[in-house]
Amino acid sequence: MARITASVFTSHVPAIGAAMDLGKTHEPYWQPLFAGYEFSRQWMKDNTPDVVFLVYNDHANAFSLDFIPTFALGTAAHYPVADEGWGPRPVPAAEGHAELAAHIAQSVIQEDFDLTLVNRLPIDHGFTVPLSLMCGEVPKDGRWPFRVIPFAVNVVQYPVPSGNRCFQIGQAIRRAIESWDEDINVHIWGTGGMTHQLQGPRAGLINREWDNRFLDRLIEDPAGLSQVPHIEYVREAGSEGIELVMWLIARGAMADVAGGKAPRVKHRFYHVPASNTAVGHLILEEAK
Amino acid sequence: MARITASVFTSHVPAIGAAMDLGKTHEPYWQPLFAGYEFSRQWMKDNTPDVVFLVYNDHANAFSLDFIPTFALGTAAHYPVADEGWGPRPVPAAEGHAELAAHIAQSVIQEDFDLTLVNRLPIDHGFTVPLSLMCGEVPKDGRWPFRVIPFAVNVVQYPVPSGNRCFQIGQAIRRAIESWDEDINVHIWGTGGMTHQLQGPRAGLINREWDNRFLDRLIEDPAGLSQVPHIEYVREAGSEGIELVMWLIARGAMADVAGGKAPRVKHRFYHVPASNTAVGHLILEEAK
Amino acid sequence: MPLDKPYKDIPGTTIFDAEESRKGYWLNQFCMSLMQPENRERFKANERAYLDEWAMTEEQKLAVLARDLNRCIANGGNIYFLAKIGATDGKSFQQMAGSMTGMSEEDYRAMMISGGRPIEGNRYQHEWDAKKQKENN
Amino acid sequence: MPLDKPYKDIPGTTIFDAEESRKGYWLNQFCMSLMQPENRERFKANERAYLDEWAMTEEQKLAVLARDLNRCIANGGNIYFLAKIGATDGKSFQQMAGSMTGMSEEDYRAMMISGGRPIEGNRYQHEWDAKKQKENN
Ligand SMILES: [Fe+3]
Ligand SMILES: [Fe+3]
Repeated sequence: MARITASVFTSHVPAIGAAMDLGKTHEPYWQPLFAGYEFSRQWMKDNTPDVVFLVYNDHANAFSLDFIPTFALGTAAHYPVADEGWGPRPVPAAEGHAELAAHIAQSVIQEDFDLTLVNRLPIDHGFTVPLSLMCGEVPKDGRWPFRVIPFAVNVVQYPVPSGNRCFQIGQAIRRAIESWDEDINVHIWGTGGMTHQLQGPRAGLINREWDNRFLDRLIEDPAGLSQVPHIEYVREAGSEGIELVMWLIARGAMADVAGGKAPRVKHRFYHVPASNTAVGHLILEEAK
Repeated sequence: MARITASVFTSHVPAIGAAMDLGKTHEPYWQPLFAGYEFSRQWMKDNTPDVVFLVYNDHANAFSLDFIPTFALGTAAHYPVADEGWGPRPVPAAEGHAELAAHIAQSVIQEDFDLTLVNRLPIDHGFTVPLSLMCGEVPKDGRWPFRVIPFAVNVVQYPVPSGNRCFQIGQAIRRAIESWDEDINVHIWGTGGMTHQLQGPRAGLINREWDNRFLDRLIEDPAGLSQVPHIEYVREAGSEGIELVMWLIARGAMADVAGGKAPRVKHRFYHVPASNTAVGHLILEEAK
Repeated sequence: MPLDKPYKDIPGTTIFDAEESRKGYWLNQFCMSLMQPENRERFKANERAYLDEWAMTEEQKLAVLARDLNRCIANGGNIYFLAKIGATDGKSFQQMAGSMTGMSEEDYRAMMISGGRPIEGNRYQHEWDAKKQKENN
Repeated sequence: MPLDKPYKDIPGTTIFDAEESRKGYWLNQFCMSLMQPENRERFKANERAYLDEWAMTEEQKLAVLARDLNRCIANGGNIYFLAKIGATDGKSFQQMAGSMTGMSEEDYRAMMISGGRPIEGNRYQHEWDAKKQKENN
């Protein structure tokens, strides 16, 4: 039986990827941020999973306005790196797990979640920045140390899925993974956020207090947190802070939500700013 | 307030479109079929809606394996006719209702249905054949007599949505349409089916008794019918008979399901064969 | 590894699920390319050369060249995709479906006109197995 | 006609909903075309000619030519699409976001380093209206 052993939560700010790609990580601006991920990179080496189920959102790179899926599950064997306009990031493409992804699709759709399955999916910074943060520098001709299953959530065009729906689909994803009868180690990652607004005269909004309460509640009261309406995210965490609903998917896949033991907080980090954004990061490990 | 005044159910066999396009409708093979739609064409003239919400499935024409949405709602202003390999059918493109479609999207997604929105959607025989059957010959440079909102359901790659999920989303679509505050007349059409199998040594399967029980139950007991599992459709109605789950979406949008009066059966027709397929057709009119 | 597939006991039928879809990805994507008239022309001009542009298995290419739709389906093809090959050849859906049944075009058409293939005896694989065994005795 | 839009009372913020999306369809599709290096080159070589290939409104084209992102957003643009214009110009997301605030690049950067725009006074439109009225008196 496949096991979910941990969930990881992290912002996916594009400037972080650029800082790594351009060798700026030791500049004073960036040093505190990367210091916050030192623990995480060691922990990843010590706890390398077979597969990461990676929840993120595409930022108008794989999906144009021709096609706006609420929940898109990648069932491909291979995911190339997108050219977002600056040229593709110099990192490896990601290798998928098509068989497990197909199994998850079958299970989750039969539980009445209306997935879109995707086989051509260039991955953008929403996907590659978390990989870089957690794995460190990997040369373009190298390999990421695990296979991935991308799960792209629409948080660009309103209405986006509710926090409650995200929390529920996380639970369904857990059941699907646990019914895969090969003994593999799976992490589930929720990415995006925290407070940020990239548009309009209110751009640059940061709400430190709200972000930290979000982290507290994500750990201790995810069911309650899942009831927060969109309007609160937008008002308090900025128009792009809505990305945080994706964290509820990863949190919903943890054992305690299904009646098991609470996870342990292995790492918690918060930093302002990375470019326009407040960076939040958590590692929750399942009780053994 | 927008009103749903009728639901229409019909098979969408491609050969029917070809028969019309090639002027074969008076041949003995086709005559009985088109006779069954004579009432319907007059009824459409007498009851022309402003908008048809048209539930159908794409047959690998708009969507390749790169992209497989469970439920795709068309929010475009214009839908061109697809070239399925024989060249596009000589019928007009369809004009959408982008505003109402966007309103439905907002309402239905907020009720936790995970729609995919689509703005580039070439319509195939699944869409144009019902239009031709109900409206008769319309020259390519003419216009269909109403605007459309396409709703494409994945019934090609398993797992497809359950009958129950289809019945529920039909109810959500009704609520969405009824909350649009312009007084327009809307029909909702369910297309596809009935019994057919287009593949393998069992191709050509027809199950007249099952089809007619399906029509009976669709009229009288749609909630019970929505509980029929996929395996029964495939075994009894053929691998492509699964298209009939789409009829439950249109049926779910009728008033009686929301606690109102039962609709009246204005027309019922059943004919075997059209090419490989059993053709079924119903018009249900809401009580006034 | 995948969930139960209860539909495996339906005779003469392949359910196009995610596993088949993965197997047939390039075969089906090749088929979709035939929606463009230029591609239909190029394919007709040199079928093998056109097929060699796609990451299909040799077995998939041979099945297409032989126009053996059952073999295409056994290799992950789906009928709605494969229909683009038939369309390119000018075949109807009835001709395509019939070609998979072992019947002649005329016999298949006659069967459909007289009400189609009956459901009795065609629900379960064991019904087909029993029929076959009887014929062999 | 649409459902309630409670987010209309958030100041300095445009929510990209289906209505905005419809309005900005061609503007945003133009932006996506800049993901291809050839298109970026063609756009840079003659911006107006490239824009004229798209079914955009004149107002949308002028907003792009002026690199006025607030004006682009008022015409249905979404920041993730518009970012492709900035990328083509070699701008960062921070430069793009800052350009919409009326602040200089340096001031915006300094604001972010010192903790960002505070939430106090920035939750409701009436807070901004009151501030403006005070400034005008
Ligand atoms: Fe993001
Ligand atoms: Fe069909």
